[in-house]
Amino acid sequence: MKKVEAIIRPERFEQVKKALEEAGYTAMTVYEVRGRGEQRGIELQYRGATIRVDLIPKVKIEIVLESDEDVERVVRIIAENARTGRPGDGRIFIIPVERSIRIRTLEL
Amino acid sequence: MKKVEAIIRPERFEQVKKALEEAGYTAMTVYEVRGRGEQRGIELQYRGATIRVDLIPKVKIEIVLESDEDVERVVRIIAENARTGRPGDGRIFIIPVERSIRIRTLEL
Amino acid sequence: MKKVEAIIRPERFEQVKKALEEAGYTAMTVYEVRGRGEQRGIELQYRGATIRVDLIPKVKIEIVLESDEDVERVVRIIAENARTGRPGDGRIFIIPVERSIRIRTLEL
Amino acid sequence: MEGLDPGAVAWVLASTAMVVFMSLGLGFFYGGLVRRKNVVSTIMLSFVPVALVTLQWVMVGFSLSFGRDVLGGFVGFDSRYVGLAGVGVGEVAEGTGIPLLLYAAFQGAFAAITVGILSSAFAERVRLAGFMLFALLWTTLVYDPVAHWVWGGGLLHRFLVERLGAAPLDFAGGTVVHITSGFAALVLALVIGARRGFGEREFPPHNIPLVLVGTAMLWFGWFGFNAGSALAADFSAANALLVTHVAASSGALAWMLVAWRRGRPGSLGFASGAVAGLVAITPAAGYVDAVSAIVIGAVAGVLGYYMVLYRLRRGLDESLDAWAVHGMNGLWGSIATGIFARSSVGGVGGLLEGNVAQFAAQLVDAAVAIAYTVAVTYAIAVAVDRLVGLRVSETEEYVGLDISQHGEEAYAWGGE
Amino acid sequence: MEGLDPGAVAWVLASTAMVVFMSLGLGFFYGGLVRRKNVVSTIMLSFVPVALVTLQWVMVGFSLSFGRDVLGGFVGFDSRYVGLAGVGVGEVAEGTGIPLLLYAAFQGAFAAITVGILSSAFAERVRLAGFMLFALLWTTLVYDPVAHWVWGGGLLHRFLVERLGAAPLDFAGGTVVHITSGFAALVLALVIGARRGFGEREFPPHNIPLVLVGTAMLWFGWFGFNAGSALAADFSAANALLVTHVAASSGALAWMLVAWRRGRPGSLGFASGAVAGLVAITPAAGYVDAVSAIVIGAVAGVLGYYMVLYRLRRGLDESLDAWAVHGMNGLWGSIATGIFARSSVGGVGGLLEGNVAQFAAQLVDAAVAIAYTVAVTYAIAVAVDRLVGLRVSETEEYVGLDISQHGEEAYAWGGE
Amino acid sequence: MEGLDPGAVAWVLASTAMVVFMSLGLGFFYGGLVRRKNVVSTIMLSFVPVALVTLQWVMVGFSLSFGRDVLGGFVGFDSRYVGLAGVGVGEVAEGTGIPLLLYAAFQGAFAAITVGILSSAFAERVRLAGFMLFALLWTTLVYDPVAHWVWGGGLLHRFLVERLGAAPLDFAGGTVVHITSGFAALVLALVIGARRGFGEREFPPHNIPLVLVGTAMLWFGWFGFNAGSALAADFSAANALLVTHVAASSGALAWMLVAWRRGRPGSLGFASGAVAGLVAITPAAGYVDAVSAIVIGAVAGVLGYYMVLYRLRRGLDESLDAWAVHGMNGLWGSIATGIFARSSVGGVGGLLEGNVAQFAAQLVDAAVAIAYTVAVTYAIAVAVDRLVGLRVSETEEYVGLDISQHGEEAYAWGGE
Ligand SMILES: Nc1ncnc2c1ncn2[C@@H]1O[C@H](COP(=O)(O)OP(=O)(O)O)[C@@H](O)[C@H]1O
Ligand SMILES: Nc1ncnc2c1ncn2[C@@H]1O[C@H](COP(=O)(O)OP(=O)(O)O)[C@@H](O)[C@H]1O
Ligand SMILES: Nc1ncnc2c1ncn2[C@@H]1O[C@H](COP(=O)(O)OP(=O)(O)O)[C@@H](O)[C@H]1O
Repeated sequence: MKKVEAIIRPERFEQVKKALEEAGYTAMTVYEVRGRGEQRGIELQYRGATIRVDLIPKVKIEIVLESDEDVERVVRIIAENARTGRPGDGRIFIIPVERSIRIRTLEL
Repeated sequence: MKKVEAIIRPERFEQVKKALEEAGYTAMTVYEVRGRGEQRGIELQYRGATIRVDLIPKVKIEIVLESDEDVERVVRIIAENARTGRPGDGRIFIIPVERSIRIRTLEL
Repeated sequence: MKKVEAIIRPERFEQVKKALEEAGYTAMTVYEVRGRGEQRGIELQYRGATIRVDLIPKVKIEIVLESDEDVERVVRIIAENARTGRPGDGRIFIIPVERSIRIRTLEL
Repeated sequence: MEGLDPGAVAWVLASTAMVVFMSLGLGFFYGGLVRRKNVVSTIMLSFVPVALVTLQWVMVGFSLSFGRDVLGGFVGFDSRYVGLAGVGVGEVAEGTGIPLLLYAAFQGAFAAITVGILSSAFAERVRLAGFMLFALLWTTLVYDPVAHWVWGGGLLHRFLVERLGAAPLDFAGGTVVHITSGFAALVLALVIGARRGFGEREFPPHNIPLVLVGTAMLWFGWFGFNAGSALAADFSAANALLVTHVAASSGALAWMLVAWRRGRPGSLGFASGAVAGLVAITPAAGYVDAVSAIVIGAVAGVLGYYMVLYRLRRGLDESLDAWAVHGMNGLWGSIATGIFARSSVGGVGGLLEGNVAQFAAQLVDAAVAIAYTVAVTYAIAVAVDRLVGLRVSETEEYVGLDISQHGEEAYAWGGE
Repeated sequence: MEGLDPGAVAWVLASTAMVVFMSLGLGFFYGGLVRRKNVVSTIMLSFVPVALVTLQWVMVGFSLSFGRDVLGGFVGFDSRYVGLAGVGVGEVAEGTGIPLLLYAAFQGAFAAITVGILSSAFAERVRLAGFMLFALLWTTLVYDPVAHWVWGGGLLHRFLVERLGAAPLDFAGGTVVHITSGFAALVLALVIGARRGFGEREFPPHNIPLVLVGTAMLWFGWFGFNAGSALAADFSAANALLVTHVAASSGALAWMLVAWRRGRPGSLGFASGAVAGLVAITPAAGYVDAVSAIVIGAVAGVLGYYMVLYRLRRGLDESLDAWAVHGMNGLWGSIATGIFARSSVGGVGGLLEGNVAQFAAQLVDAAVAIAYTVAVTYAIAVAVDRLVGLRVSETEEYVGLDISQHGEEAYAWGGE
Repeated sequence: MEGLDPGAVAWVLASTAMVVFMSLGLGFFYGGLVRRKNVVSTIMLSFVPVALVTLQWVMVGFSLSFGRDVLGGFVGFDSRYVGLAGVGVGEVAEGTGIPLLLYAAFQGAFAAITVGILSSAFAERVRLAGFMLFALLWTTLVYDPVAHWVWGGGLLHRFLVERLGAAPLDFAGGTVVHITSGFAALVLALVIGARRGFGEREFPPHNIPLVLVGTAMLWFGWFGFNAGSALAADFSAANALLVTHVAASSGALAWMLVAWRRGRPGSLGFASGAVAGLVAITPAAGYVDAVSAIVIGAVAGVLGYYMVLYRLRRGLDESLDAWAVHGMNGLWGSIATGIFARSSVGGVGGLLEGNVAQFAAQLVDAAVAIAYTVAVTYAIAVAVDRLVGLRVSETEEYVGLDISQHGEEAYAWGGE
């Protein structure tokens, strides 16, 4: 079992969610985060000077999946729909999950 | 070492916290998330039509524990206290942790 | 590949971020959390009685790193800059990451 | 302009605007107190009545309240008042120096806020459609008749004058506004039932600064509410403004201090105490002096505090405490007027000046208003519940009324 | 004090304060509707004009608007009005009982809010410097001339009186304020272009309670706006206040109900409908009665709703709907005045009393104002865009205007 | 009603309400500037004085300020004023057309806001109990005497008239309100000490829209503050309203522009500049014309900006800049009144008209007020600190004052 953690642009979240849903992946946990990548945020030119804005708002999506194929597919869907080609598109991390318990049924 | 990640109903959080505390598990990190499960959220009937409300607010609890017995016990406490038996009760995921450092003492 | 998850005092976040940046670690994802440790929060004396304030606001930093040396260095930098020596300084957890995908380039 | 007192007009114009402002402000006071998922809905429970009751008032309410006695003085009626169509622009309200149209507008603002206040009992669980129907029926069948009795010279007024030789004193609506809305809220809480989870877990207020913004608007607007009720820019208005501010101040401090004895003094206690003081001074504002206002406000603050505790102990989910704060302090204010009224202030003395009749008139007036309100509110609530339903479904309540009733989310998630 | 009517002065003093308050309040109405990263900027688009236009007004605007005809009545001019330096403190405004300085202050508040309204089209993408230059030019070249024509007895006024035998009626600025700002916004939306992402994704309002706080301030202030325009505390002011409240109420309910038919009734629809009703009654407030106000407001609410749908269908990013709500309802209000005016209210009858000339005057007045506004706004916008740039860079827009234009973050992150 | 001027009464009624409203509004201005964990506390530091000082004022403050000279004119006293118990409802305030009770209420609102302003220095670290005791002592020992000297015809007034032949001019409280509170804040910042972490890290404002809501309330209320101080609806009130708005506008723009030169122009600079302009025009509002107001406001904005920079460079944690904005601009306003006063406006000329005595009177008046304030504030602060403690414990400060002093959390966490 794996957890897919994707950090994406907020303005792409709806598109990503929809694409996942269409592919049958509805379950997810999401929250607002802030981040910067290796570009150290975004540069603004302000009257000659350069101002760096870091910690840009992002949305983080977490999806726990059973099979590796699902992981592969989910990664692809997220990446394709979150990508703009410009810095700040985000990252996806795959993290091992040992167990998953459904609280409602206490089933594993 | 394991990290227990539990996504529960906000209205059950206080009860879960109290139960954990009574069992001696005080340490935790929590934050507000939103999520949906396989039910794709909640359905409202609105004048004939069905409206789907997804991304329901949830609370996520993270507890890092040394021993597997502790994990077992914490999972049980959370599940028992978070359960209502209706969809949306949430999930618990167990994630491996390689190391834990206490910042105050730099002790592992 | 590892994910460093550090839960620190909000008032130390800027200092930690700066120290990381100076050491060349710019990429990170951060969010606001609340937490308590084994001390079960902070005690206030109020006219004789003791009031316990738990779930103190914290900031959580997540940094995914390739090499173990980087992990070592990042942990040290965070710990040194987040430490006050008083309860509530926080924790750092190291979590295995199986893969990382850069959405912009789809590169691993 | 014959008969017009421009100073009076200026003040009542401003006062009307202020009362409308506080009616909307009530929405923030209430809205900050509820859970995040119900804030838009709760604000709307104050906003919608402003619009709805204003139209009802123009079409029928003013006529029912201030028309000539019909049905033996049970309500009033005046065909000229229907749609205000027969009222000349140049007509002066009898016994005042202001236009009749302004008088109608000012009084209409009172009718609107009364419905807003009672929405306390509906918070976080009422169906919008049910609420709107209820609001229309209630303002017509409860507010208008009671306004007619107390201010329109109707049934109760005449009865008290005949039997006790004393007309009930209600300067700005202690009985008409606060007793009716507060006791209606009590009944409604019983009819609609508690919010799911009430008593099992806490419902902490989601946004205290918003509550305090509402408090500021209420405090400000109340000067128009009370001092505007002098219907003139005169000595009486000045006294009303002063005692209003004093009672709010002492109410706020009293509640804060009494709460302090049991724990820490919250801002919500301060705010509730201010409102309690404002409510209690409302019927008295034209009749008592500043020192009495300190006492009236202080009692109101303490009373409000204990009434909230009491209703919590009784497990009653009258959610935003319209009963404890408005109902009980409307009652206290009415009684206090009967006690502290001074002939040197408003021409009538109270119990302290030996005027037992006045005291009795206040009691009877309040008692009748309570009894009538309780009975008719109950009937309307049950009828509306049968007819269109007062309460949302369990799922709708769970999801929150902002989404289920309004299709809106108060604070955007995941926004840019 | 010769010629002074203290009641009138009291009311216009209060009204001026109220109009300034609502001008600032507009910032919250608009600010809550945008994305979190642009809220400070959006509020500032209402706040900055209050300061900027006030200074322009004192230095030249009042003279251009209310000076004696120059350029054949295209604008006015009076050297005494420059800096108000030649106006004696003890001077009374002609035909009123209030000081000329107060008249200037009251009118200046109208000029300021007009610029705030049109900022709707600039939201979330305008450069602050470009906006400020635009604001100065626009208020000078559009607002001031139109104000002169309609209120200052200028060109258009004389033309209509001569040709149609009817002076255009605009009690409180349906044409001068709402048509100009609304249609300017339409033009500006085309010149500045849509926000990036508009049409591809939703931009949900980030803070609805803030919108509703702004709504409360607008509703309150509008009493000063409309009833203050009587420039006296008299029968006309009373009528204006009443019909203003009634039209706001029926506008709010109408929009809510028409939206309800298609889905759930949002608070934003209620708020927009209230504003629509307030806009539509603005030119009519001194001329129509309460029942007409219900109709005018209801039509305004429905009209506003469909105009918003229309501009969305047209893919036009006139972001906060100044055109749909202010422009189109300014137009409707102007026409409605020509229809519903009653001689028994304001001395002039409309179409319903057979006065075709008045109806025609209203149409021509509005049409000319629209044509002039569209043309000159376009010219100014293009010029400013060339000169200093109206729009921020793509990166600045992405990061948000709060950071890029103001260096501020509205809601602190990670704070203690 | 003998001697009553209804227009004056209407305006001062409205003004009193407006000043109370702005006193509460100050809480939001300050509250938005602090960290999330202290917002309730900071708002309460403005709200609590409204209640507390109102009661003090009714019981003793009005008597001390406006009673007949005792102790050689150091303070006043009038037994009739204690509890206002001896003041007849029908009594007119000497030299005005308004009831004495209204005069007392209006003046009391000034006393209350003054304490709110100085709470700037206490923000995020004061013990509620200590603050309340301090507030009571300070208003009695500093505000009341200074008010008596400047407005009550007391010591300083007589001294200046005798020695310089010129009475100090302070139309609405530049000295009495702003100099006293601003310089008190300076002293208090030194006594209570900086917030933990000050100078080491930033404390960004947690909610800028809330600050701007407070700004709107202040701007609005200030019209009552300044123009209400005419105590009539007359030419002087009109002039005061106009110059107040103009100075606020030019102050806002000046601060914004001067800040722009060094970086991006923040909304907080705009808001602070507006307040700076409002403060500076306060003593001058009845004496200067519009063009002078532009200058006075502009200087105020620039001065405020540099004073904030200066106190930051000095490492002084006068947290919300009451000193820089109110203290220094109260001083500048007092001086400016001595420079720009025009006989054609308020009957007295300033330096520009060659009246050196008036200029000197302004300087001496301000200097004495500063010296007295500094000395007595220091003594009270130290005494209160010893007696009950002014500052919370380190842990309480860490957790935040909302929880530690009020047991409340401003924005609920984890809510539904
Ligand atoms: N090494 C990392 N660890 C944690 N989060 C990261 C890391 N790299 C990127 N992120 C997250 O992804 C977001 C986008 O990263 P960024 O580097 O800007 O994208 P890109 O790689 O396409 O330029 C960042 O804002 C941050 O939240
Ligand atoms: N596969 C998953 N990955 C991530 N989060 C999940 C997953 N499944 C459920 N969740 C989280 O758990 C919450 C409750 O899940 P839900 O499926 O509604 O509960 P139940 O399984 O009892 O119906 C969701 O809102 C979501 O936040
Ligand atoms: N076992 C744990 N699991 C999850 N989070 C933890 C755990 N222990 C500590 N934390 C987080 O770290 C924060 C600081 O911990 P605390 O125990 O107060 O620090 P210290 O160990 O220095 O006393 C807590 O508020 C909580 O968010």
